Amino acid sequence: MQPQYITWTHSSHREVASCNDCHVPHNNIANKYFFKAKDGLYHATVFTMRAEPQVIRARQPSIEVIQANCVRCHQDQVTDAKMDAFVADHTANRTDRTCWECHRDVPHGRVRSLSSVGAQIEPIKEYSSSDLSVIPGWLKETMKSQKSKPN
Amino acid sequence: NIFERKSEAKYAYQPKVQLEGIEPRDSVWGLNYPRQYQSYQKTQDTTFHSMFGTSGHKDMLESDPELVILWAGYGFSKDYNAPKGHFWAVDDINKTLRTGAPMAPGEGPMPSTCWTCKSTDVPRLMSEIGVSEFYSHKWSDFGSQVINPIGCADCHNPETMKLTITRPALIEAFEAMGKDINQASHQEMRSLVCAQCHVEYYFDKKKPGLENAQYLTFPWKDGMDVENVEKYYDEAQFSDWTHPLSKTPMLKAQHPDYEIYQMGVHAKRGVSCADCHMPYQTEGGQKFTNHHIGSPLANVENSCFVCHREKVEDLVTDVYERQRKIKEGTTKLQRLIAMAHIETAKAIELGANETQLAAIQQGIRHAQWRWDYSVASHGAAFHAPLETSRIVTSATDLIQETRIEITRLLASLGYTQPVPMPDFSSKETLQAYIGLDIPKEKSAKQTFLDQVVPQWLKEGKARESQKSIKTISSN
Amino acid sequence: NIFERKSEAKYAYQPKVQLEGIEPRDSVWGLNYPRQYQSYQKTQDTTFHSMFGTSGHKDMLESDPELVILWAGYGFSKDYNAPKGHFWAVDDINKTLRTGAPMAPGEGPMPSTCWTCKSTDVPRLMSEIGVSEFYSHKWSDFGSQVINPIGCADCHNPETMKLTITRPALIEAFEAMGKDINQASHQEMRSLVCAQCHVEYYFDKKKPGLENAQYLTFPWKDGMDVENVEKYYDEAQFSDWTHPLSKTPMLKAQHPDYEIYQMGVHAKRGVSCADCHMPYQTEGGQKFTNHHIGSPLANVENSCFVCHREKVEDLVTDVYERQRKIKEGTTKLQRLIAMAHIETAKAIELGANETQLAAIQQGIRHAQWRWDYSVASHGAAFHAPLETSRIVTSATDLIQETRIEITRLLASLGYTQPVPMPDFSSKETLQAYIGLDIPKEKSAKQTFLDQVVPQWLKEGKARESQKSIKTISSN
Ligand code: HEC
Ligand code: HEC
Ligand code: HEC
Ligand code: HEC
Ligand code: HEC
Ligand code: HEC
Ligand code: HEC
Ligand code: HEC
Ligand code: HEC
Ligand code: HEC
Ligand code: HEC
Ligand code: HEC
Ligand code: HEC
Ligand code: HEC
Ligand SMILES: [Ca+2]
Ligand SMILES: [Ca+2]
Repeated sequence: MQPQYITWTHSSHREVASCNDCHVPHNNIANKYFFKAKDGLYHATVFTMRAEPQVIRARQPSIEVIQANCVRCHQDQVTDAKMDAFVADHTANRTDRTCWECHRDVPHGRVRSLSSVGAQIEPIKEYSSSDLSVIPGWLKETMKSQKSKPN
Repeated sequence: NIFERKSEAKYAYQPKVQLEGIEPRDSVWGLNYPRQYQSYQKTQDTTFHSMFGTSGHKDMLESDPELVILWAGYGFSKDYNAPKGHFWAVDDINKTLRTGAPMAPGEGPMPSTCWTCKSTDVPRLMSEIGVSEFYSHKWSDFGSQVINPIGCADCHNPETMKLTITRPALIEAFEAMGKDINQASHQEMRSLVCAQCHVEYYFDKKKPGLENAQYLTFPWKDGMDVENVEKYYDEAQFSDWTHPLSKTPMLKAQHPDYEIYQMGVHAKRGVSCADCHMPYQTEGGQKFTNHHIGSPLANVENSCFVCHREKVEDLVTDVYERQRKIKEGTTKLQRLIAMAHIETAKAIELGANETQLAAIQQGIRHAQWRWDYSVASHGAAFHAPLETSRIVTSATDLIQETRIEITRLLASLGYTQPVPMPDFSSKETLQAYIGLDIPKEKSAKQTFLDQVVPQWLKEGKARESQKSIKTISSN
Repeated sequence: NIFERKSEAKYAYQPKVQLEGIEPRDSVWGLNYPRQYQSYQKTQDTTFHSMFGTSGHKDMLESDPELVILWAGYGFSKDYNAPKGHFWAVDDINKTLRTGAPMAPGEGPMPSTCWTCKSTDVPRLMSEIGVSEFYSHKWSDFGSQVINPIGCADCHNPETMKLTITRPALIEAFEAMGKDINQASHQEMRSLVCAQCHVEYYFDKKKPGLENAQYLTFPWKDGMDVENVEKYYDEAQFSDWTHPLSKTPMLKAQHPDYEIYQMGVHAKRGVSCADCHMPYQTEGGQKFTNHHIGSPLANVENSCFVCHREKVEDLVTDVYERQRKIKEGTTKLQRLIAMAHIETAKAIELGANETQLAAIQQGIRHAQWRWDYSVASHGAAFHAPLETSRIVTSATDLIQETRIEITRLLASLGYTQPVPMPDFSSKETLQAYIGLDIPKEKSAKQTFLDQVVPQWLKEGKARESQKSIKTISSN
């Protein structure tokens, strides 16, 4: 879950929404703690059992939780108070399609795998060896000598 | 911040009018839905240009003169333009040389069916006189009835504002496929409202019991892909016209936008027409559907950005690259088909008989059908680049195989030289070559536009003025 | 628990041995990097099958017999297979009929250059005897020198494990384009290591001062796209062989994987070969690059899922749909080119002269080059579907235009019938048709494999056993 954490800390939501704001039901207190316990327990088990998959994907129950939370905070932006009055299904039309179908980067970005963020193998030029050449010494030599005196 | 936005919304709305029956005038709907109305009005803007598309006037016969040969003997060889915004639908159908210059009702080349996809008066008229009756007149009979361009009433239910299908052809096409359009999801409806018009069609003149109707039909019974529709027309032994040069029974493909879009990855991922052509927009903390339907490239920020966080120029070049690669193939292809018509004419002139010509004409019919299918949808090159390219490849192979046949035939008739070709670079030359008198057509059209159309408009307005508008006392 | 895993990570890269010079044996590197080694070893697995690809043996001449006609007079008409994993590179080049049966050094049809992309012994050998010397021998001269398949030393710097370019041809190609490969970003390197081998190439036999070398060269000077490379070869008046049927100076396109990939949207978005073919993977808290290079469809969850949140079957069908649409075009195309060769042979037989044939042979040369370019890259149909399809369209037009020429020529020579064709459905029939004695070739190859290859291996192992391995006492 490291990638989710890291992507979130770089998202527009870092300051405004924590994990649980999106991933735990907020319809009623009891439900909230029940889901959290169930969820946390499940994750902890998977995690310590090393069954953590390369690419985690939200399961249906939590997809519904997330969607509900998007709507909870953005209700008034995505649905038009005035439309509700008489545009049938207006609220449904605006909220039944998962938001991240379009907002594909909110909040975790699009590249999500255990290895896609965090302890990058990718060397940052600043810290890598001063010699940036990708051509091994022996090859530089042979090629140079060859240019100077063909055969 | 968003909490301010919340309160803003609260005040926004008071309904102004009560929409009754089928209201063809957008201006009336606009009183209730100013944002949607105002944005939809922008479809009259003609200033936007992309590499191949435009919201303004573009004479396709000028830019691709071979089309004159391909459509010889058919209205499209006189006049064919790139699409403009919905606002212009009625104006353009009045102006096109294809509809001729009917000075009185009952005159002119076109049937009333031509109005079907041009106006909100169509659902109104259909509800008043019945569908098959609507299809059974001359285009000129309804001039004073049809005066409002495509608008709200074409896609929305006035009471509920739900997206709705107002054109019987789409509903019947679904039935023919054994599907029930009422089962369509909301997301599917965001494309199906467009599929009422942005599809290939033909006029069925053989409908049992409706012999004098030109019944608008979508040829989807056996599938929507180019090969199945081709088979459908072959089995029905249908042809739109017979080509005067090659004597081939031809097919015309019209804008299969919906069909080809469905073959692309966007459709496969559930992206709808409205997602790109009518993106949401935020004003005063309110999201609404931007109704300025046109090229998404005029509004990449709203259209593509939510889903693609790329540079604008990258997204624009994505589109251009695909269009350029497809255009390369279709440009070559249309020239080859034009040559095939002329080469076949030569063979006929040299006395080729029907049995010798049968296979050749079949080849021309299918090749031009496929070419037309790939270009008549102006968005196809981006909507489904690979499928479009696949169609172009198959048509190129087909027409060239046919030209090999023709070459053999000509040789067997003692003619082994390349057949002389006209100057393909000039629309006028080619229109003369196929014996069209465009200046004559144009002046007739001008008289029609000066004398008849204003009359139609006057009568129409008078009729509308009868209809009262119920306003609601706001409180 | 979590702390265990942390410490695990620390020990992951405890070096066990000191890698010295260019170590061609993966097993030695494997002592330091067990995970990468073990996953790379999996490239010997031959069990995976996708719709068109396989990690095992697939005889392309069996599945597409026309290829025998297209490559008549050239080694590929004897034997050509779909690629297997890197582990098999040396084994396969020994086994292919293309390398013949050289019973002694200096014998056989192929130059030493053929080894270049098959083994980690190549950089070793080049560093010992020099690059141009390496290119100046017979393939059979180095049999005992080259025994290890593609491996660590081909892509990695042994001291730093950094990705590195060990093949001069790629460096020289960059120079020819006026670029410096040392400026390549890390992400670019994740594709460039592959571009050392997965590219179109030719052997330059005219290099000033190196006349007896067959110098491996990538024809990128004027650009990497199919048209520019075609121009490059035309201007150099280069041809790989002359076709015995049509007497055409032919070009062979070999696996332009890197070139075509660059024309696709994945490359445009910065996705590298390694992102799909070598996805990162985490085992017990340890992140590493999965070195089991093969079809990503064998590993969609780790490969595509990183960026795509679709169902596995949707992503798999994405690939299959694109491959099917391209295959439709190339299958038709290869048949047409085969026919063109045979039809031209007929014209020659009837006494056609060089001036009459010039344009026709040019057409065949270009059409087959483009066809080959689009199929020789086994991943092209997915890497860049539209560009691949565009190439197929242009080749289809080209070969058919040429066949029209041929038909006219034949007619002018008094022949107006379709030219009789052999049975295109059988590899054996066609190989006989072009006069190959495959059974003879096969038995010669068998003797070579039984007597020579084991000897090569024995000598090679003996040589390697001299080289000591420095172990490091772990602490
Ligand atoms: C603004 C709302 C929001 C916040 C805040 C948020 N998430 Fe998410 N989360 C989402 C969405 C949307 C998805 C995508 C679900 C899908 O793809 O079906 C998601 C998916 C996930 C997944 C499933 C794997 C994946 O990448 O799809 C994990 C794990 C996750 N989030 C963990 C976290 C953690 C841990 C935090 C806090 C550090 C967090 N989320 C904060 C909205 C949020
Ligand atoms: C002990 C480690 C651990 C903790 C703590 C943890 N998770 Fe997870 N989480 C995981 C693992 C492992 C998975 C992958 C499970 C799978 O896909 O089978 C996962 C999967 C998920 C998913 C996607 C699967 C689903 O349930 O839809 C979401 C969403 C998620 N976690 C959110 C959270 C949130 C929010 C919290 C904090 C309340 C949290 N997790 C705490 C380890 C953890
Ligand atoms: C706890 C409340 C909360 C939740 C839950 C939440 N948001 Fe937000 N969101 C906010 C706030 C606050 C802002 C910042 C608004 C501003 O800056 O004006 C915001 C900003 C945004 C923006 C505009 C900035 C951007 O990143 O483009 C989008 C889009 C958005 N949210 C979508 C979502 C989606 C999709 C979800 C569910 C996956 C979600 N939000 C869940 C509170 C929330
Ligand atoms: C069909 C695509 C689509 C879907 C589905 C969608 N949105 Fe949006 N959303 C957009 C577009 C396009 C914009 C940009 C509007 C603008 O920039 O003017 C937007 C804007 C927003 C904004 C305002 C951002 C700002 O800067 O003001 C928020 C918040 C938001 N969406 C949240 C949501 C939530 C929550 C959902 C799900 C209930 C959702 N969206 C579903 C396309 C979509
Ligand atoms: C099934 C719906 C439908 C029918 C029936 C239909 N059209 Fe159209 N028409 C369209 C669409 C969609 C466009 C936009 C075309 C494009 O995108 O190229 C269009 C565009 C046009 C244009 C503007 C472009 C141009 O060619 O100048 C004219 C004029 C026109 N149609 C006339 C007609 C005539 C005449 C008929 C009857 C023969 C007809 N239409 C029948 C849907 C239809
Ligand atoms: C070509 C089809 C089409 C036409 C014409 C059209 N609309 Fe829409 N309209 C749509 C679509 C699609 C949506 C999005 C529906 C949804 O997903 O909720 C929409 C949504 C709306 C909504 C719901 C609120 C919103 O902004 O999403 C209103 C109100 C509306 N339109 C009013 C109008 C008015 C007024 C007109 C005429 C000026 C009009 N429409 C013309 C297709 C159309
Ligand atoms: C009632 C028929 C009808 C419906 C419904 C309809 N269109 Fe059109 N559309 C047309 C016609 C006709 C034109 C051409 C108008 C002209 O050129 O005069 C057109 C033109 C266009 C254009 C070209 C605009 C330009 O600036 O070049 C686009 C884009 C378009 N439609 C998209 C859509 C989308 C998306 C939908 C659904 C949301 C839709 N249309 C629904 C008939 C329709
Ligand atoms: C509602 C979401 C959405 C919208 C809006 C959208 N796209 Fe896409 N686009 C996708 C998805 C999903 C894919 C498929 C690739 C993937 O799975 O990420 C895709 C694929 C693409 C591709 C690669 C397919 C190809 O033909 O090579 C291009 C290019 C592209 N989009 C450009 C655009 C442009 C330009 C626009 C605006 C005119 C746009 N997209 C609008 C979601 C969207
Ligand atoms: C993923 C985004 C996307 C989707 C989905 C999409 N379009 Fe398009 N459409 C485009 C782009 C981009 C263009 C090219 C505009 C240009 O060339 O300026 C285009 C072009 C068009 C054109 C030609 C406009 C002109 O002026 O030439 C029409 C008509 C059209 N689309 C209709 C539709 C219809 C109908 C649907 C659904 C059946 C649809 N589009 C779905 C992005 C999309
Ligand atoms: C030193 C040359 C060389 C390098 C470097 C190289 N390849 Fe290969 N590759 C080959 C050869 C040779 C084969 C065919 C082996 C055979 O069939 O015997 C091959 C086969 C393959 C195959 C087919 C495997 C299968 O199961 O069918 C794939 C995929 C592949 N390479 C991808 C890559 C990628 C990705 C890279 C870079 C990360 C790469 N190669 C680097 C030479 C190379
Ligand atoms: C520039 C690098 C390069 C050179 C030089 C090269 N190959 Fe290959 N070879 C490859 C790659 C890459 C593949 C994988 C081909 C594929 O993906 O279809 C391959 C595959 C093969 C295969 C396995 C597939 C088959 O056809 O059975 C054989 C055998 C082979 N090469 C022999 C040769 C011979 C003989 C030569 C010299 C004439 C040669 N190679 C020169 C890169 C090269
Ligand atoms: C065809 C090219 C190729 C070959 C052969 C190859 N590697 Fe790699 N290797 C790569 C690439 C690409 C990466 C990813 C580099 C990065 O992004 O940091 C990599 C990464 C690594 C890393 C860095 C840690 C990691 O897992 O990302 C190690 C260690 C490694 N390889 C060892 C080996 C060993 C041992 C062998 C031989 C058994 C080998 N490699 C063979 C291409 C190759
Ligand atoms: C490192 C990220 C990444 C990986 C890995 C990746 N893709 Fe993509 N893919 C993209 C991006 C980015 C696009 C371009 C569309 C967009 O901008 O969303 C794309 C586009 C596509 C498209 C639409 C383009 C087209 O040709 O129509 C398909 C299909 C696709 N990917 C399938 C796959 C499959 C299958 C795999 C695994 C074999 C894969 N992708 C691996 C990032 C990736
Ligand atoms: C976006 C993902 C993606 C990228 C990037 C990518 N490939 Fe592929 N590649 C695939 C897929 C998917 C296939 C089809 C595999 C199949 O048919 O089973 C494939 C097929 C291949 C094949 C043929 C394998 C076979 O057995 O037929 C080779 C070789 C190959 N790729 C090499 C490369 C090289 C070299 C690069 C970079 C220059 C590259 N690929 C970039 C996804 C990718
Ligand atoms: Ca039609
Ligand atoms: Ca070559």
